[in-house]
Amino acid sequence: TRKEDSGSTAASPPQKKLFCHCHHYCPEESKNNTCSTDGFCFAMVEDEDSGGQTFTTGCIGLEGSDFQCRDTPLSQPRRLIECCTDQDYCNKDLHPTLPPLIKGGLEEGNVHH
Amino acid sequence: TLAGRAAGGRGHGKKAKSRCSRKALHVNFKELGWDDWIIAPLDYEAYHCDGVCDFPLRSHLEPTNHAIIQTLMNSMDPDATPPSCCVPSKLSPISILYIDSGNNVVYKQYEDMVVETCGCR
Amino acid sequence: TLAGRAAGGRGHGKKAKSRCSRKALHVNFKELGWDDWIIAPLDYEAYHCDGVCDFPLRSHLEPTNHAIIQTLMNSMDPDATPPSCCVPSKLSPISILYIDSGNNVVYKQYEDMVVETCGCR
Repeated sequence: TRKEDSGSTAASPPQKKLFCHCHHYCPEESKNNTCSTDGFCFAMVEDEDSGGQTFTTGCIGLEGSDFQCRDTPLSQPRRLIECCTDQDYCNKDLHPTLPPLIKGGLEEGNVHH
Repeated sequence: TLAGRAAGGRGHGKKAKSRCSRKALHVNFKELGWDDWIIAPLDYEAYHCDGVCDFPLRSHLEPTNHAIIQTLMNSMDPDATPPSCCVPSKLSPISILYIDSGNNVVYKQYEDMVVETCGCR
Repeated sequence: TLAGRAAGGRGHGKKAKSRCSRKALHVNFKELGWDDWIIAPLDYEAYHCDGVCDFPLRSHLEPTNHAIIQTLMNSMDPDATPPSCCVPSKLSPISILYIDSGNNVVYKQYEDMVVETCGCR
């Protein structure tokens, strides 16, 4: 799902730099878990091979955000990404969730932040 | 690691996977056997780019639309489509003092010798 | 293949190794699950770049000085330095007719969607 659509007539993201929260993979020169972009902040939850889930946040550029923020529902393993652009660090308020995988009747589902 | 470089999409051991970033690459012209024509410098830090390009491609990797589409195709079927590749996105020159074939001492700027930033393409 | 892509320097079976070149990559927006917002085209040929970048890097691959140095370092010690990577060197746009979040029909040119040429970087 998408908090904000980046299509050319929808509310186009501000030209000024947007600051976002990032963890798990930030640019080398970033400080205090902060990145900046001309596009969107994102938060994503993704199934792990081990059965748990990983939660990541960061910055997506404007170029290609139509595709990345829509993602594909057919990725392996499952994941869910949400993008936002309404204010700096808006991805701190994004909490995408994936229903736990039911494996042989036992629910799996611890999320790694 | 090679696995890290080739893994893309869904590698094992998510933790082990290092993402696309600039890594060290110390070039020693003497070890390359070029100290017979290069006077200075005899070595320099060139860096190189390595690591996986997985979804979503972050803004600092400045991905093209094609790299994004390829990454999405890879995450649907890693065997059918390779991931996009971590390569230099910005390079800078160095100047080298050397002896040319006419035995002249020459000081020349060589473009694109040092990696400044890496990206997924 | 992954091995073909990851092998650098002196792989086995020189014959099996395919060198850096443009390969097919047919993108089907319906398969990506995007036929709910993309009207046309519903598929297109994006191509992709794959294959090894080994010494010497031919002129049509337009290698940078860094790619040449990295290739030489890789041929000296493949485990210490990965080869340069086969990536798009020239791309072209396509135009897409789609419905945006405001339910408007939009016709937009997306840059860098189709690989024209590949190179080693």
